[in-house]
Parts: sequence; structure tokens; C-alpha cells
Amino acid sequence: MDSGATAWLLTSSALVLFMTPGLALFYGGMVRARNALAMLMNNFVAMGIVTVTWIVIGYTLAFGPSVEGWGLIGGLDYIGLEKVGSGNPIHGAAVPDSLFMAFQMMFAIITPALISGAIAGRMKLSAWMIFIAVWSVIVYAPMAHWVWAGGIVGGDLGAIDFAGGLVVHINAGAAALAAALVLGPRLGFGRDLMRPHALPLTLLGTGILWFGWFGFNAGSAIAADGAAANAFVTTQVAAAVAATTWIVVEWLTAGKPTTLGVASGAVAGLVAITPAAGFVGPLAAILIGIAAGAICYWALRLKFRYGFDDSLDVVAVHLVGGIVGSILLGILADADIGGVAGGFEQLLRQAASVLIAVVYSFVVSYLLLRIIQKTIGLRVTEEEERRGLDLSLHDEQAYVLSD
Amino acid sequence: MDSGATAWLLTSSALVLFMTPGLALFYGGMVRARNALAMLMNNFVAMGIVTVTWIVIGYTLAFGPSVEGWGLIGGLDYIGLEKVGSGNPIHGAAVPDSLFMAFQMMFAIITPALISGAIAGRMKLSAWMIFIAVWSVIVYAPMAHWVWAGGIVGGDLGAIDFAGGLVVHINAGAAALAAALVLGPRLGFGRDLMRPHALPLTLLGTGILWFGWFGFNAGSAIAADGAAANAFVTTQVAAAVAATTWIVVEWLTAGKPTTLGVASGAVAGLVAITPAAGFVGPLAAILIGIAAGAICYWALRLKFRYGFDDSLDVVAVHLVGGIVGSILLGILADADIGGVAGGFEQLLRQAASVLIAVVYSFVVSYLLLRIIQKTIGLRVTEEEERRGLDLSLHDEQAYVLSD
Amino acid sequence: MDSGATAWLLTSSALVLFMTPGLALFYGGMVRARNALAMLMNNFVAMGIVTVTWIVIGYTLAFGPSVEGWGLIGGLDYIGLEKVGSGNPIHGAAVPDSLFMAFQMMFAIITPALISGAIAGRMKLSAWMIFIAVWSVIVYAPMAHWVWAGGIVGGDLGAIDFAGGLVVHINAGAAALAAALVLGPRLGFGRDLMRPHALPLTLLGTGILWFGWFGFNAGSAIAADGAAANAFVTTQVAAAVAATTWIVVEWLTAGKPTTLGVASGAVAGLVAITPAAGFVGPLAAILIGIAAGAICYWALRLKFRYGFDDSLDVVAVHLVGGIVGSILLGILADADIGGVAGGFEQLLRQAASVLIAVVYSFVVSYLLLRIIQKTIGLRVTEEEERRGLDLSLHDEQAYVLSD
Amino acid sequence: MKMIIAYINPYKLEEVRDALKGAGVTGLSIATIQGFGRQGGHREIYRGAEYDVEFVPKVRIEVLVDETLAPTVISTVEQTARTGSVGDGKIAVISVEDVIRIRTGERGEDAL
Amino acid sequence: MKMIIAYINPYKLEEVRDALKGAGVTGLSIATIQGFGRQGGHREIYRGAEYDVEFVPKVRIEVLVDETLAPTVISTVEQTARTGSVGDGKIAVISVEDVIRIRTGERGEDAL
Amino acid sequence: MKMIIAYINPYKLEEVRDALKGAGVTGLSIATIQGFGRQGGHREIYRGAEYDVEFVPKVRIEVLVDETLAPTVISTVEQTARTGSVGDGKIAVISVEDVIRIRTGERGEDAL
Ligand SMILES: Nc1ncnc2c1ncn2[C@@H]1O[C@H](COP(=O)(O)OP(=O)(O)O)[C@@H](O)[C@H]1O
Ligand SMILES: Nc1ncnc2c1ncn2[C@@H]1O[C@H](COP(=O)(O)OP(=O)(O)O)[C@@H](O)[C@H]1O
Ligand SMILES: Nc1ncnc2c1ncn2[C@@H]1O[C@H](COP(=O)(O)OP(=O)(O)O)[C@@H](O)[C@H]1O
Repeated sequence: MDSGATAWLLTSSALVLFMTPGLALFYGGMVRARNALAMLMNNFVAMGIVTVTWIVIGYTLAFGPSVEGWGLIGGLDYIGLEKVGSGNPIHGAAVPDSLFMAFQMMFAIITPALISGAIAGRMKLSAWMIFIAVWSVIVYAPMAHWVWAGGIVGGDLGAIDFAGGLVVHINAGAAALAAALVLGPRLGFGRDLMRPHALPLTLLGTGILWFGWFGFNAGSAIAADGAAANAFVTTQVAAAVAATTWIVVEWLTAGKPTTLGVASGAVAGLVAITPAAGFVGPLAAILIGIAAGAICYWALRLKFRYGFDDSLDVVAVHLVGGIVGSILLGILADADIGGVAGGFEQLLRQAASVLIAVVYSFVVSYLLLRIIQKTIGLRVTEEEERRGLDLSLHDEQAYVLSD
Repeated sequence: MDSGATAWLLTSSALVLFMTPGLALFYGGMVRARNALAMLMNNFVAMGIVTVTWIVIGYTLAFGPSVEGWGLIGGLDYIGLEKVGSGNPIHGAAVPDSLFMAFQMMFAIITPALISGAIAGRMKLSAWMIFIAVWSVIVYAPMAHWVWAGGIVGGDLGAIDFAGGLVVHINAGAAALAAALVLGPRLGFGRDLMRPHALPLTLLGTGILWFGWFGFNAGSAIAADGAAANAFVTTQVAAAVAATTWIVVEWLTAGKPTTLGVASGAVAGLVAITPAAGFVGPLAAILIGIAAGAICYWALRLKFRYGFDDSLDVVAVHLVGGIVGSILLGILADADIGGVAGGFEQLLRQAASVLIAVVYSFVVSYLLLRIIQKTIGLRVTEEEERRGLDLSLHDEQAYVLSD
Repeated sequence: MDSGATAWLLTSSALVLFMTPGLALFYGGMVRARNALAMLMNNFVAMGIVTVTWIVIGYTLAFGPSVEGWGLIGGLDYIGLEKVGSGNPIHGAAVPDSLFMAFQMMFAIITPALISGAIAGRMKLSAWMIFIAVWSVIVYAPMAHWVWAGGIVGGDLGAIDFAGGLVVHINAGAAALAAALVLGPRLGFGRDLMRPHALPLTLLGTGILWFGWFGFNAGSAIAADGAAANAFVTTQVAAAVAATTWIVVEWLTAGKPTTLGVASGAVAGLVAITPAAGFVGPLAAILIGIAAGAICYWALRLKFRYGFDDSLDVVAVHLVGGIVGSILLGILADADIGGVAGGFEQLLRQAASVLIAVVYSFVVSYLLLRIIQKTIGLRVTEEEERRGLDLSLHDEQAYVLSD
Repeated sequence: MKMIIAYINPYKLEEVRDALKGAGVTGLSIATIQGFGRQGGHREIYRGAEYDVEFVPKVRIEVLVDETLAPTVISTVEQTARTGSVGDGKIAVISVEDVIRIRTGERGEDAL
Repeated sequence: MKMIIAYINPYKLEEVRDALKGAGVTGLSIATIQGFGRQGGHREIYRGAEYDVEFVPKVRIEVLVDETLAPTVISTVEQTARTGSVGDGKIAVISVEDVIRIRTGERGEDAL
Repeated sequence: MKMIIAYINPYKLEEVRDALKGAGVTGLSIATIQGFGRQGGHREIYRGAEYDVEFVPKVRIEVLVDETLAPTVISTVEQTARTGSVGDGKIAVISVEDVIRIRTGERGEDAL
């Protein structure tokens, strides 16, 4: 075991956990004041629920030895963390097994939390809790297995995904699209402005996400070495370039740059570099940042054109951003950096992996949401929605400045 | 010296320091707007004052070689950080002495800061500053010595406390009870609702605390190894389970889950796992989380039943949560994990240690507060309290949105 | 390569990056609500822009081999990160080159961001973006070269600056003075109170800055060892002492301590210890903290006496604080700790280095701002200023609580 | 001319605004307020304790209208803001002596 | 009917509300405002500089009452909000033409 | 006595306050409000979509004055708040039956 690698992975795991409260603020600041607490709640319950599903069953389905070697799903060897000790590095990694498990847990938590941006202001908390519990087991865990545990996508197909372009972002983004479609739009969608109620919280959330993302990407090296350093640098570069690109494009096309834009651009860049962080160098990261900033900005309009209320743009930022990164990686991958060379063949592998991730996540999420809708129901009543979820669901108000 | 262990302890020390601003927000969001800044102040002055008391005298009383070997108090060998160099690991630890001292300093800071939740909206800042300065020396330092430096509780009695169930949480919780009793209730206590003025700040504070707690608990391994990894995992599990338990119980008994509940539950779980983090595995952490969530929720009513205004529930969360963890640890401790086996005997040791901590902290805190009360006075005037401490004590307003 | 050192430098780099959003909140909470987002924007664009200028040209100018060995500027060897790989430690450091570059990048980002405190509420975003882009190349990079890369100040002159007293704080502070002078005061400066609109955000920012500063100072050891531990401890001590000193002086002279005071004091202490962190021990850090708290508090009045609108006191805190630390270091430096002994000669070296930094930064910043003023203009219109920059420049409102 | 002041539930604001617009109102001003009334006094369970909630968040609408439009405004607010449960709010009518449009200096009904 | 508007110190709100409740008032609406008056103009030291503080945070209470209760409401507010120092605030009385309870459509004094 | 209510642009507040002070006004109260009027209805591009912005942030000034000062107050507000573009706001004048200064119990014009 390597104490330096362990130190960095402990830090990285904490950083990735911190991203979920960061995401809660990022999203929470963007909704109207009446739904602010409900949005925070959606994220905090992900920390509560997915921790449990992960240790009980998710981890073994994702990282357990592949059943029959088919690469479809992990076996039950690690159920309830059976055999996942603190001393025997079964993955041959330089870190304790239980730490590797914890690091991966944080990814399993934030992925469903990302979906919450699509359901703002109208979903029942009970339905949400059931959704993410089941989703983390039947969508997240298999996807992680396919991509990262020698499964069909990472193994047989040979697609690469350094820190979660497929497993985290495309996965969450496709599920968000399903959620927006099944739930239907908020009352007033497309007519009322529904301005962000507290952009300083959104920018704080952006800062926390950016900070935490170093754990996400550079931690994915599972080592404290040059590979981690490279992932660190590419992460910073892509975020910076995409943030700048976004506001420049906004300035040119809409007349003024916005703080919501700089925040969205940074996150778009972070998303797009995620699959690539360990496979490309800083100059390629510039290209990925530019592409992410411009294309995700353009993708914002999709929800209006097609009329689905992806309230906080999970599709435009995470689905589209994840696809941009995964596809560009097929061309830009540098064999000297991550051992895989870009080119037409790798591009095809990447495109196929994107397709698999989008279809699987969308279809299963859609069906799951439909089942919940038919049984306990997905949406609050109209009156609850009008009063705001904070009062309706939680009997709380985000701000009480007059008491 | 081990650079990996040093890297992790540097990180952990920074994380634990960060918990105090996190706590400031956690508490600050819970009070009424008129007292928000005063609450932040109470926490920030702890960072200022206890740093000084600790390096001058606290550290040597806590971790200096025990006077006469009685295990009652550390000698003055390290007064003013005498002999606490950056190179000679006198504790035989893998890290520099001065870093071990710094890590422990952060615990000494946050412990009195925790008490501030009991004094919201009515205590004079001067009295508070004197209180925490003295308390950190005469209550915190001896307790740390008894439990962690081979003193009577950790040594002779054989009670275990991995990261501060006794030293931090029970200690602060018992002092908070004394403070609530001596100070008396806020004007309007039990009649006015006194809703939290900014729950998003409370949830942000929760996120920071959760994040920092990995330094608190996994850092207490003073190594970057499997023990740290195990503490990391149990910390995450207990927090998650307790947060979920709390809102489920709230949902069943009060009708609706709240965001204040999810925040309180997470902290309760973190408190309860603190003594146990390095002595139990993840499944035991689930049990501790459930117990903490349910019992601390139930304990909220104590202050109303007995009429003491523990304004932000330090007793229910830290005293009760700390006891839950320390006692359960007596049963659940796993010799394969932390070298100590649970059982009836260990349970007795734990119970005795809890008793000692509660009694010592409560009695000394009570007397200290009484002395301050008789001399310079503890409470602001009625009019100052009504105007709010922010204007009365600081000539400041937390929010000025109309300028 | 040392994995422990690498782990700590990865962490430190993330921490220093996190300081810029922290600074954004620290400053953002201090301005009026109408300019809050613009202030956040000024800081976030620094993250976007300086990342690019640094990797393209800044890093090589700063840390490239000195042109002709004159110690004036780095050569173009590392242009576009040429040769800055992840494996070959050309600096003989225990960490990958690219990580050293990334760590230094975070300093290059926050330094111009610090200047934004002087321009609050009246500068055009386009002018600001151009200013920091150019400034990072023609002011920051040479200064870093002179002090840290064997250039004229650190090499020939023999002045010491552990983590950026000259390069970061005096540099930014002198530029802030130039900016305040060239821009002219805000409408209503000296007459209207312009109270901070959200002090809780300022205190949160303070917490983040304090937390991140451990990466800043202890990370500057570029190792996870006793030197890092010593820098960690002195950082904590100076911040704590200065925060306490500030509010005590405020209490005695103005009647009441303020939360803005405790925040300002902490930052003043952190600034002053920055050059000294690795060259002095904890007791000297106490002296530096006291001096910083008292002198920076006193320095607040300068802007009113001399009528320059350094809106958020960059001069009083960063310029004066940086000078206090750099000068005191000349006396207090302890050869046993950092290898350099304080004394009259070192004092002269320090004084000379301060002079060079102040003059160079002030003069070049002044000229640069004048050029921008003559070409695209620096200031928004009077009406835009009155409406507030958030609406005028960004079409956004920081808070929308009534929707 | 009249000033019509209505205290309504915040979540009815959008509906009421749209209805008033439809009824020909060209301007209005709203403020967020805390209301105390019959609705107040209900008990709420909060962190383990029951409380009387005295104040409820409401929105205060202020509309300046000429005599002829006044009845329409009143009945429009009445109909759109009504849910039938306690707390729907109140409307008050006050006589206004003069109105001035700042931009043009117009006075009286022309200013509306 | 009357509308009674009082600008008072925020920390007096709870007391005033309780007293009005005791005096038979069944409803009122409050808003947080910034007041400018004699109290304004004091100097404050702030981060090393002295300033004129022009605005002070106040609470604005608005109560609709029938003629008979009006004098009681005025004297109740007067007595409970008074501290004797500058800034205690003012009360204004305005005549109201009609009041409507949205929930029931009741009008006039029945609506109160 | 009159109550003069003005809805103005927030960035005009300081100017208007100073002018009113100069004109002899000794007190006033302000609230932040959202205004809807002719100015509303402009389109704004926001995160890739265009919207009708219905509400605009405004400031509501409320001044109690005696009859003689009223015209000065009105014209002062009119002149300082005017920019000539839509959204400058409105002024309304309401008759006030009585004013009480809480601190002293003075009534009527003495209370101003
Ligand atoms: N006498 C009053 N004066 C001013 N505002 C009132 C008065 N009575 C009620 N209100 C306002 O109307 C709101 C609703 O009143 P309430 O008595 O709760 O319900 P309802 O109008 O359905 O009987 C209150 O929250 C308050 O804002
Ligand atoms: N002429 C006025 N019009 C409207 N509000 C006023 C007026 N005069 C005072 N006020 C309100 O009353 C508050 C207290 O007034 P002030 O003159 O400071 O004290 P006092 O009423 O004790 O003389 C002010 O802050 C303001 O809100
Ligand atoms: N009929 C009205 N009743 C109440 N407030 C109004 C009315 N008309 C306008 N206002 C207020 O005046 C502000 C400016 O009005 P607007 O119609 O936009 O511009 P203008 O007064 O220049 O024609 C509005 O935002 C609103 O606050």
C-alpha cells in the first residue's frame, strides 16, 4: 500500500462527497425561493439513500467480479461490503479496498443528485427517494460495471471514460431527459421567467463543484503521481476555457454576459473534460473547453424547441457536455498520456459507448418513472406546486428575514 | 516520518479548522436574522482565542507528559510549544510533532464553538470570550488528557473514544446544558416560533461539517492507511443513515420531513460515530446511525419538557448523540478492526467514562458561568436582546438588500 | 518522486483554487446588493482568463530558465507548457512538473482577483478582463520570476518571501491603489454608507480563505514534511491573533467589535504571515499577527484621508499587511526554521524588495489602466452605476425573493 | 380615483396579475408582507415542539384605478384570489385625491 | 372604517402585536421598511470611517378597523411602541371606503 | 394632512431623498417593491430563452406631510425621479385624517 496514494484518495473521496452539497447550492440558488429548500432536500437525501444502497448492493453489482465473465453485472461477492476490508487491495491498487469503495460511493451519490435539476418544483419527495434508490441499483451500478469494471463497454468495446463522462454525466443527463418528459413541465413553464432566486448561492455552488472536481478527476488516477497531476491540469484548463467561452458567446449573441453563464460554462467544461482528463494534455483540454462552452450554450434552447421542462438544464450541460467530451476524446486521446491513441476507430468506440449509455439510461429511467407514476404518483398537486414545495412538502420557508 | 501520513494529517487539520466556519453557518442560519452575525461572531472568536490558549498552555496540559504519572493533567513541558518541533516525533507518530499539535488544536477550537448553539441571542460577547478562553484550559485540556494522552479515562479505565465522542461532543453538550440553565431562556422562548432565518446557510453548514468530519474522524487515525479508510467509511455511513432515519421518523410522527431535520440527522449521525469510527465496521455504523437519528430526534423535546432554552439543540444532538455513540460502541466494538472487543465489560467502561465526562464538564462549566455572571455578567439587557444582538453588540445588520 | 508530497500538493493546489470563489464571496458580501453579482463575476473571470494566460505564456515567463541569466524574466522554454510533463521533475522537486505549474497557476489567478476589491461597483467588465489578462503577464509573471525563480529579488538581493508576501499581496495591493486612483471614487463615496449587503457571505468567504490558505502557505513547502507543518502552524496562529487583535482594537477605539472586523483581521493576519510562514516559528507568528491586526486596522483610514476609493480595503489589508509581514520577517526570521536569519541586513533586503514590488506594480498597473482608459474606457456610465452593475452589465439580480 | 389594496396568498399572485391585466389594469405594485389574521394561530410542529404561527407570508397588491374600473378590479381580485379557505385575504378601497405620472407630469386619470 | 398605519421599531413588533390582539384586533399586515426621520442623521463609525446613517430598519403595520375600534388601536400602539427615545415612530389614520373579505365576499364592517 | 406615495426607480432613491430633505421633509418611509406597468412587458433573453419580464424592482416612498408642503413634495419627487423613459413611476396623494408621533403623543401637524 502507498500512503501517499491513500492520502490523496482519502482527500479525493471527501472532495467528491462535498460536491453534492455544492450541487445542492448550485441548483438551489437557481430555483425560485419557494422551492429552494425542496431542491436542497433532493440532493441531501441522495447522500442519505445512495450510501445505503451502495454498501448493501450497489458496490458489488458494479465492482464485484463479473457474473460468468460476461461483463454485464458484478456478482454478489461484496454484498453488504463482504470481503471489502481495509487491508487487502483486491484491485491491485495502492489503496485499501474500503477506500476505493468509498471513493466510488461518492460518484454513485452525486450521479442521481444531478438528475434533480430536471425535476425542480414539482416532484413528490417520496417518489424522488424511491426513484434514486432504485436507479442507483439498476441504472448506475450496471453502467459503472460496463465501463469501469472490465464490463462490455470498457472491456469488450474498448471505450474509455476516465472519471465518468458516460457513467456519471451522460447517464444522469439521459435520466434527466426522461424525468422532464414523464413529469411534464412546471406550471408557467415557457411563460413565466422563474428567475434564479439567489445567484450568489449558485456561484458558491460552482466554486465548490470546481474545487471538488479535482478529487473527482485527479482522484480517478487512484494514485498521487504524474497521471493525477495531468488530470488536475486538464480539469482546470477545461473549466476555465469553457467558462470564458460561454460568456463570450453569450455576450456576442444575447448582448450581455451573465453570472449564471459563467457558472454554467465552468460546469460544462468540467463535465466535458471528465471522460478525458487522464487521456489528453492541456492543449487538448483547451479544445474540449471551447467546444463544451459553445455547444452546451447552444443546447440550452433544445428544451424550448422540444418543450420539455429540463428546469435547470441537466440535459444541455450534463448530457450534451458529456457527449462532447466523450466524442472529442475519441479524436484527441494521446497515447503518451493515457495509453490510448485517438483516431477514427477510437471515435467509433466512443460513439457506440455514448449510444449505449444514452439508450440504457433513458429507457430504464423512463420505465422506472412510469411505474412510480402509476403507483404512488410523481407530482405534487397543482396547489402544492403553486404554494411552493418548501411550504407544501416541508412546512418551511427558506428565508425568514422579518422575525 | 511518513510523507503520506503527513499529507493526510495536513489535509485533515485544514478540514477540521474549516468545520468551525461551517458550524458558524449551520448555527447562524438557524437563528433569527437579528442575531445571525452575533452567532457567526461567537464561532469566529473561538478560532481566534482558542488558538492562543492552546499553544500557550492548553496543548501541554492535554498532551504533555502526565504530571507524576497520575493521568490527571499534562505537565508544562510543552508550554508555549516548547519542544514541539517540526522534526522529532515524540509521540512516535509518523508525522511532525507540530502537526499533531495543530490537528489537536482544531478539535480544541471547535469544541467550545459547539456550545454557542445553547446561548443564541442573549449572551454578551465579552462573557462568551472569557468563558471559552478559560473553558478550553480547565475543561477541554484535562478531558483530552484523560481520554487521549494515557490519562485516567483512556488509560486506567480503558474507555475508548476514537475521535472525540467524550472529549468533544459529550463535553460540549454538557457545557451547553449548563449554559442554557445559567443563562435562562430567550425572551419569548416556548411562545414565539423563532424560525431559522436562512436554512440554505444551515444546509451549507451541514455540508461543510460533513466534509470536514472526514478529517476529524479519518484524520484521527494519524495515518493514511486502512484504519483511516475504515473510519472514513463508517463516518459516511452513520451520517447518511442518521439523516435518513431522522426525516423518516419526522415524517411518521410530525407529518412532514424538514430540511432542518435532514441537517440535524446528519450531524447527529456524525456525532454518534465519532467515538466509534475506528473501532467498528460499516454494518455497525448503520446501527449507530439509526440509533442516533431516532434518539436525538426524540431528545429534542427534553428542552421543552424541562424548560431549558438550549436554543439550537446542542444537548439533543451533541450530548445525547455522543452518549448514544459512546455506549453503543461498548457493545459493537470489533477487535478485528480497532483492537478492542465490545461486550459487557467494555460497556461498563464506556458508561463510566460518559458519566465522568458529563459530570466534570457540567459542574465546572456551571461554576465558571456562575462566576462570570457574578462578576461581569452573562446576559445582554432586555432591550439589546429585543433589538437583536447584531445591532446591539455589533452595530451591523446581516442583510441590507435595499441600499 | 514522493507520493506523499504529491498528494499534499494536489490538495494544496485545489485549496488555493478554492480561495478565489472564497474571495468572491468575501468581497461579494461586502458590496451593495446591486453590485453583488458583478463582484462575483470579476473573480470568476479571473479563474477563466488567467488559467489561459498562465499556461500559454505566464508560466514560462515566471519559471522558465532566466533569459541570459539576468534574473529579469524567464525564457520561452515552457511556452504553451512545452516540456512541462507529468514525470520529469526539472525543478528537482519531489512532485511532477505539471503539478508545480498548476500550484503556481492558482497563485497567478488569485492575485489579480484580489485587486477587484478596489474597483467595486464602477468598472466595465470588458476593461477588467483585458486588465487582468495583461497584468497577469506583464506584472505578475516577472514579479514571480524575480522573487521565486532565482531572479533579482530572491537571488541577487537575497530577499525572502515564503508564499507570496511580495508576489501576491504587495503586488495586488499596489495595483489596487493604482486602480482606485485611475478609476476615481464611486458616486456617493465618503457620503453614503454603502453597507455590506450580506455579511454572512463575507464570513463564509473568510472561512474559505482561511481554509484555503493552508494550501497557500503550507503547500509552498512543496513537500509534506516538518517545514509544511511549521508553515501550517504559523498560518493558523497569525490569523487567529490578528483577528482577535483587530476586534479588540475596534472595541477600544470605535466602541463595538464587528463581524466585518473579525473577518478583516483574520485576512490581515493571513496576509502578513504569508511571506514569513516557513521562516519563523509560532511565537514570532503571534507578533506578526498582533502587528497585522493593529496596523491594518489603522490603515483603513488612509483611503479617506487621501480620498482614493479603495472600496473593499485592498490597500489596507493586502498592501499594508504584506509590508508588515515582509518587513517584520527581516527581523524575526529564524535560521533554525527556514535557513535564513533575521537581522539588520536582512531587514534592509526586505525593505528593498518591498520597494521594488510596490514601485513596479504601481507604475505598470497605473500605465496599463491609463491605456485601457484612453482606448476602450474603464468606467460604466453614471446611470449604469446608479442602477447597479448587476442589472446594467448582466441583466441579473442577485436575489429575487418574491417570485 | 381609488387605491385598491389587496392582501392575498403569494401563490395566487401570478393568476391575479394575469386576470387584472386582462381586465384592463395597466399598472400595479406589489410587496411581500407578513399577514396576521384568522388563519394565524394554527399550531405547527417544529423541531419537536408545537408553536402558534402568528404570521403567514402574504402579498400586498396596490392598484391605482379610476372610478369606473374600480368595481371590476375588486371583483377580479375577489374571484381569482378566492380558494374558500381561511387566509384568502382582504381588499380595501381608499379614495385618492390625485395621481401624477412622473415621466410626463400628467395628472389625474390621464396619469393612469 | 379606518386604515391605521404605524411605523415602529422592529423589536417592538411582538409586543405591539400581542397588545393589539388583546385589544380585539383580528387581523393586520406588516412589512419591513427603511425609515428616515429625526433619528436618522446620527453618525456611525464603520470600518474606520464615520458616516451619516440615513435609513433605519423599521416595521410598518397596517390595520383595517371599524370606527369604534380605531381609537383603541391608536392608543394601544402608542403605549406599547413608546420607549421615549427618538425613532419610536408615527401613526397615520386614513379613511377607508370599503373592505371586502375575499373568502366570503362579505363587505364593510362584516369583512373585518 | 396628506400621505404622498411615490413608486420610483431604486437608483433614484438617494437623489430623491436628498432633494426631499432639502425641501424640508423631516421624515419618510421606504419599501422595496416589484412594479408592474408599461415598462413591464419588455422581452429579456435568459439562459437561451426569451421571456416577458412582468415585474421590475421599484422603491415605494411614503411621506406624511401637511397641506402646505404637499405640492413641494410632489414637484420635488417629479423633478428628481424623472429620467423621461418609461418606468419613471407614479405619485399618488391620499388624504390623512390624523397623525400621531408615538414618542410624544403629539397629534396632527405637530406630529410631523
Ligand atoms: N384587519 C386587517 N387589517 C389588515 N390586514 C388584514 C386584516 N385582516 C386580515 N388581514 C390580512 O389578510 C390576511 C388574511 O386574513 P385572515 O383573517 O387570515 O383570513 P380571511 O381573510 O380568509 O378571514 C392576513 O394574513 C392579513 O395579511
Ligand atoms: N413624515 C413621515 N412620513 C412617513 N414616515 C415617517 C415620517 N416621519 C417619520 N416617519 C417614520 O417614522 C420613523 C421614526 O421617525 P423619527 O423622526 O426618526 O422619530 P420620532 O417619530 O420619534 O420623531 C421613521 O424612521 C420613519 O419610518
Ligand atoms: N395603476 C398603478 N397602480 C399602482 N402602481 C402603479 C400603477 N401604474 C404604475 N405603477 C407603478 O409605477 C411603476 C412605473 O409604471 P410604468 O407604467 O412602468 O411607467 P410610467 O409610469 O413611466 O408610465 C410601476 O412599475 C409600478 O410600480
